[in-house]
Amino acid sequence: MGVDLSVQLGPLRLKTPLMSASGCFGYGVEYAGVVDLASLGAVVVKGLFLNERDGHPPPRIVETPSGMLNAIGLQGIGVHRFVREKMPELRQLGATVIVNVCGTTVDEYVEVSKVLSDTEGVAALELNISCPNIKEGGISFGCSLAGTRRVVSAVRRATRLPIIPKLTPNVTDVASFAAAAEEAGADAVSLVNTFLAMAIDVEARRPKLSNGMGGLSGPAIRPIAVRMVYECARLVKIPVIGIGGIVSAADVLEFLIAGATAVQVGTANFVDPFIWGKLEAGLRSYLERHGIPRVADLVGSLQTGSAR
Amino acid sequence: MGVDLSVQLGPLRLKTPLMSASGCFGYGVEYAGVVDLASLGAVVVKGLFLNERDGHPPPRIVETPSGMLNAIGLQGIGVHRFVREKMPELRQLGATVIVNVCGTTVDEYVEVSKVLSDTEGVAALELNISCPNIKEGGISFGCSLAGTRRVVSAVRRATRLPIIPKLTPNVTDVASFAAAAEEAGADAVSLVNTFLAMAIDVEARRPKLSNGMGGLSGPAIRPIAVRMVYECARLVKIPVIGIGGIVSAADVLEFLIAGATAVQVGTANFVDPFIWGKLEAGLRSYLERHGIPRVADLVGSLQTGSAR
Amino acid sequence: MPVDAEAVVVSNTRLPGGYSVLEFRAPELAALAEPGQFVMVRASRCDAPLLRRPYSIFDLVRDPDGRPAGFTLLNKRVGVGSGLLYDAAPGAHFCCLGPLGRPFTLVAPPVEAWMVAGGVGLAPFATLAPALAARGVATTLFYGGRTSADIFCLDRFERHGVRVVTATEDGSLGERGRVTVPLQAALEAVPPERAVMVYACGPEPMLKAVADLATRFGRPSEVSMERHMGCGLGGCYSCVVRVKTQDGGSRYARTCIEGPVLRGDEVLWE
Amino acid sequence: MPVDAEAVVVSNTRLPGGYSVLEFRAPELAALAEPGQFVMVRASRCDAPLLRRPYSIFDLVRDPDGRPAGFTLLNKRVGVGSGLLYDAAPGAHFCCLGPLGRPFTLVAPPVEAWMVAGGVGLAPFATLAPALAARGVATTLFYGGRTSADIFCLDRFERHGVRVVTATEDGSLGERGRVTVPLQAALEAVPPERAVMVYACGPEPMLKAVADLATRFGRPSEVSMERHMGCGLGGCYSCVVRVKTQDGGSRYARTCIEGPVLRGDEVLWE
Ligand SMILES: Cc1cc2nc3c(=O)[nH]c(=O)nc-3n(C[C@H](O)[C@H](O)[C@H](O)COP(=O)(O)OP(=O)(O)OC[C@H]3O[C@@H](n4cnc5c(N)ncnc54)[C@H](O)[C@@H]3O)c2cc1C
Ligand SMILES: Cc1cc2nc3c(=O)[nH]c(=O)nc-3n(C[C@H](O)[C@H](O)[C@H](O)COP(=O)(O)OP(=O)(O)OC[C@H]3O[C@@H](n4cnc5c(N)ncnc54)[C@H](O)[C@@H]3O)c2cc1C
Ligand SMILES: Cc1cc2nc3c(=O)[nH]c(=O)nc-3n(C[C@H](O)[C@H](O)[C@H](O)COP(=O)(O)O)c2cc1C
Ligand SMILES: Cc1cc2nc3c(=O)[nH]c(=O)nc-3n(C[C@H](O)[C@H](O)[C@H](O)COP(=O)(O)O)c2cc1C
Ligand code: FES
Ligand code: FES
Repeated sequence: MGVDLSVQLGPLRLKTPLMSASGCFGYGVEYAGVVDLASLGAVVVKGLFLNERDGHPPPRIVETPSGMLNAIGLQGIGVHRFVREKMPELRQLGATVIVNVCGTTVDEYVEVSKVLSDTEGVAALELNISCPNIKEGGISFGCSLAGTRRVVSAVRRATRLPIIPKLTPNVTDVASFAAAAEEAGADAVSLVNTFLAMAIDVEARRPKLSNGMGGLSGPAIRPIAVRMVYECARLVKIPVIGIGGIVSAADVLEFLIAGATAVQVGTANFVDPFIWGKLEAGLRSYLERHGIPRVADLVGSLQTGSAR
Repeated sequence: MGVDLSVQLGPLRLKTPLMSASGCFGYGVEYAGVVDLASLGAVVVKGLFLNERDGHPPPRIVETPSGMLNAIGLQGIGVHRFVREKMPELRQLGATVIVNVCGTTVDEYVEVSKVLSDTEGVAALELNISCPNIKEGGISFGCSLAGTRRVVSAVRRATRLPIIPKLTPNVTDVASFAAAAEEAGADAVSLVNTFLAMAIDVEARRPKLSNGMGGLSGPAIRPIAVRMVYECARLVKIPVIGIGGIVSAADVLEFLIAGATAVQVGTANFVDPFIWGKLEAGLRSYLERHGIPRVADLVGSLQTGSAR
Repeated sequence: MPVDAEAVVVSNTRLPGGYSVLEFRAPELAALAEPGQFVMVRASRCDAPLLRRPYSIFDLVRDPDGRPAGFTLLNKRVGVGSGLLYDAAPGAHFCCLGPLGRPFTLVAPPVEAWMVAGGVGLAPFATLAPALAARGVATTLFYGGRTSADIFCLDRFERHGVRVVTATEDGSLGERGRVTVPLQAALEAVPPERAVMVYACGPEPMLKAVADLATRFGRPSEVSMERHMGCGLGGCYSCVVRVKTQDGGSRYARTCIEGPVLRGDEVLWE
Repeated sequence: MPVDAEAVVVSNTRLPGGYSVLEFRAPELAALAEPGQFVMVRASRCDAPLLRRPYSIFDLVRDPDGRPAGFTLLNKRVGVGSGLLYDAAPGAHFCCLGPLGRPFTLVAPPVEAWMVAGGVGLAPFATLAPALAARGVATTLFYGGRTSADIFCLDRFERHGVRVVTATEDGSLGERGRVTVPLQAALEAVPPERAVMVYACGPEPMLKAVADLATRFGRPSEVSMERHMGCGLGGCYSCVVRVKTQDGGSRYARTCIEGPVLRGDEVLWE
């Protein structure tokens, strides 16, 4: 039985629901040697500001139980160098490119989005209003409904590309943020970004990360992320992209069944850069085994007889 | 070198900073055979309402990466049976007893607290305004500053016992809740309770827990809990009790250094009910190795030169 | 009082169908165990899985002088934890907390003992059978599985003079059908004046069917319940089963301390 | 292009001081490796630790026909991941992603090669030495450790005609003091017209000292940097080190793809 893995993400049709998570796949080109970028639903590249950014001093990561903290601090080459130096190769490799857009001001989000709107081969913009690792911008927009609305509607006016605000889990009621994003004109939402967290070197009595705090990702957070995706998917009509701790096809399925139309894989790509083929094969065999012709049929199929 | 493990928790002096976490140690008496209850800083017993409660149907727990979800639903014998059936044994065993107080209304918190205030041998009340597993009460108070203030000040007026509101991590700014509790008359705060989360059986396309959602605990959440304890300890003057994913003496130290005056151990007690002696020995040897005479000297000793 | 034994794998004998029998050296634990009790097991070298897994004590092993030396587990590979056990090499260490739980009530002659097992539900009977044999109780094992691959270790029982009746759903061994078929026939055949105690362990639908049959024929029964267990000591309230209360109501009982062995007529089957 | 080899432990030889040498069978990976490259290692059977750990390829192992058969790692036990390696039994499986990273630049005669190693920093030189020997390059190994227990495997180097100079901080073997003491003496002694390339691997303060010495004496150097690595492929930006840029500024470079081998005068030491 041939099964159909394609999904419709607002105006965007994806070959598969499997996307790389921003910051966990470089600018995509780094992985051209291990995975056929064109085979992914989309390649979401590292967060980009208008200008180059240095990021935080090392150590930038530390492992925690079934997870890791990162405080990269959004080191990056800036949108202009990205367009010049990376996009040609990404286009040539046939990747569906989604760019993770960062800003310290609403204007910067708009500016970066405009540059990308004029760039051939950019399929959509993911608005990073949820990075816990930088002081200015980011999280400060993502933790307030007004800030979320402000960024999303400003970018909405500036581009025709599909826009996907990426939500932070560090809030009381994430679904209300999904709803605010929807109202402000988002085509989809993605969640979750990392959880603000901390690890301490008890011998030195200092934080293990140079930045003090960092963002928790990996399997540890998956059960919380699944819950949040479920809550958002029930509340909004736009598609939801599920992110958080996916390491196997079963985990992908968990998010889809909870209501995600597509997923992103971050930390697991570090552990196994060859994961993509395994996830796709796992999805196919599940669909075949259950006699489900299209992966899209699974989306939100959770039975909640006794669930609340 | 003899080191001093005692800590001062508001008006309460504890032999050690090590306490059992509510719901993870039954009513204490279940563990009398494996651990000398009098050797713990305190025994925090299972959450109690005024009346008996059935709890949720099984399955009530499911394992997740480095953690577990629970949706016990606060099955319990009610405060009156507790006082009659369990307190005599706890007194006789010399345990310092802290009772986790639950309610579906402010009046119920007050009522339960009054019963316990009249009971010999109850050392303090922990106010559970953070259980994610019941619809009424609990979390609905713990997720609103007004609700938190209301419960805490009502109980404050009803008892002379030290009161310790237990905070939920499912909020945007947990430190503001610690501050609200402090203002309303709390003697200390404890955090974190579990993270609302979900796990799905993808074969059956149903939640793995009968209740649908549950609370995530265990090592997986520790980095988030440490961050939250750090934030609270910096903001409030009352002592903070650190909870979340402790499985080793190093983990205890992490919380103390972040600012916790004492800690609670939950999930790890399931994995190793003999953990208590190991944690105490680990603390002692750390203090000796570092030439620190009193564990209290460690509290909040984090160096944050480069931290934010 | 349970102990937490650092038990060493002495041998791991693979059986067909994903089953294996693991022998552990753990004298202090073995010395305390009673038929029907269980241990909570965890691989000492891996941080995952986090929680321990409950396993019935299968055989008790004695050293040449007859002193308790260890025990075996009958393991069926179904997931991560049971997979680690299935793959364990001799010399591997597992932390075993136990013995835990309420054991079977041992009857005495002239009462006969009928043990009803489904699949890995055989496990607790390997210690119950010799304990009953030592008291001179006449015992029968009704043992069911899907196919003949689910049926094994019969020799252990025959050795103790246990009469064995097998049933497989595909008829590949013994009677065709569920194990309740020969059980019901036996219940019908046995005269009322012969006292019989029915013990059961296996999948929950089987336990319910056995308990109902026993009740229908006026025979007492004890069933060993399986629940997801967090702690095994009564601390977490995860392992509950609904039981009847004297006032005609019901409540959730913790199977780790009030069970795993419960009276069949006490359980409120769902 | 790296491969992810399911590498099987052939042997695990314990050395004093928590060190061990593990031999892996992994022909496809061994066939690709160059001196100075590394692999990202993960135990296949355990879910913890989550992330892979970076290890320099130590020896390359060939089968009797001279075809690449596998490689060894020189492991120092410092935590969870290195502990799993230290304890690994023959037959155990590890996933090894590699070969990764920028290798050492191979010089050719008449340039001499001086390798400076501290502790486990010896690892990459076990492949560099024979590669240089094959080209006829005269090589010297300056090898330092805290005590004589940190110094081993000298025979591997002597076998390839490498001149070995050792130094220990406690004087228990070779010169007393840091390895930079004999290195500096040699730099002072060697006439300017003899071209020397300095390679270094070891703790960061040592690397800085070696790079500074080399620069001071007008010699080129290459250093192999150690950073916490998340991915090894340039995806996570965790492994950065500050390097100088042509415009006189600096930037963070990823040591997993721009390194681990960097020019000593290019690194902006902290
Ligand atoms: C008192 C008691 C005695 C038992 N004795 C034996 C025995 O002698 N031999 C034996 O093979 N098994 C026995 N079991 C069942 C055994 O505990 C489970 O098979 C085991 O926990 C599965 O662990 P896992 O990590 O392999 O499975 P997981 O990967 O955790 O899950 C795989 C499947 O097993 C189910 N499962 C997980 N935990 C339990 C549990 N505690 N009880 C029932 N199902 C579970 C899951 O729902 C899932 O469907 C016993 C259970 C109890 C409660
Ligand atoms: C390119 C490269 C090559 C290396 N080659 C070797 C080698 O040949 N032999 C060898 O023994 N070691 C080598 N290392 C170091 C090795 O990777 C670490 O010792 C190992 O990752 C520690 O893992 P762990 O789980 O045992 O330690 P953990 O339990 O994670 O931590 C223990 C200690 O090790 C430190 N540490 C953890 N990860 C790293 C890391 N990636 N780099 C440096 N320190 C770390 C921690 O900060 C902590 O102090 C190399 C590192 C790099 C980057
Ligand atoms: C090293 C690292 C860097 C990240 N950088 C970004 C980023 O630039 N922009 C962003 O939106 N999210 C970033 N994230 C968050 C991930 O995209 C993802 O939301 C998160 O890691 C959870 O998914 P996971 O558990 O699969 O890793 C980063 C995560 C990691 C681990
Ligand atoms: C099975 C279970 C039951 C719990 N019941 C309660 C409870 O009754 N009251 C309460 O305040 N917290 C309860 N908790 C939360 C714990 O007290 C603790 O806050 C949480 O588990 C985090 O700590 P840990 O990671 O050490 O387990 C429960 C947790 C578990 C796992
Ligand atoms: S397993 Fe914890 S109460 Fe029974
Ligand atoms: S280790 Fe990930 S970029 Fe270098």
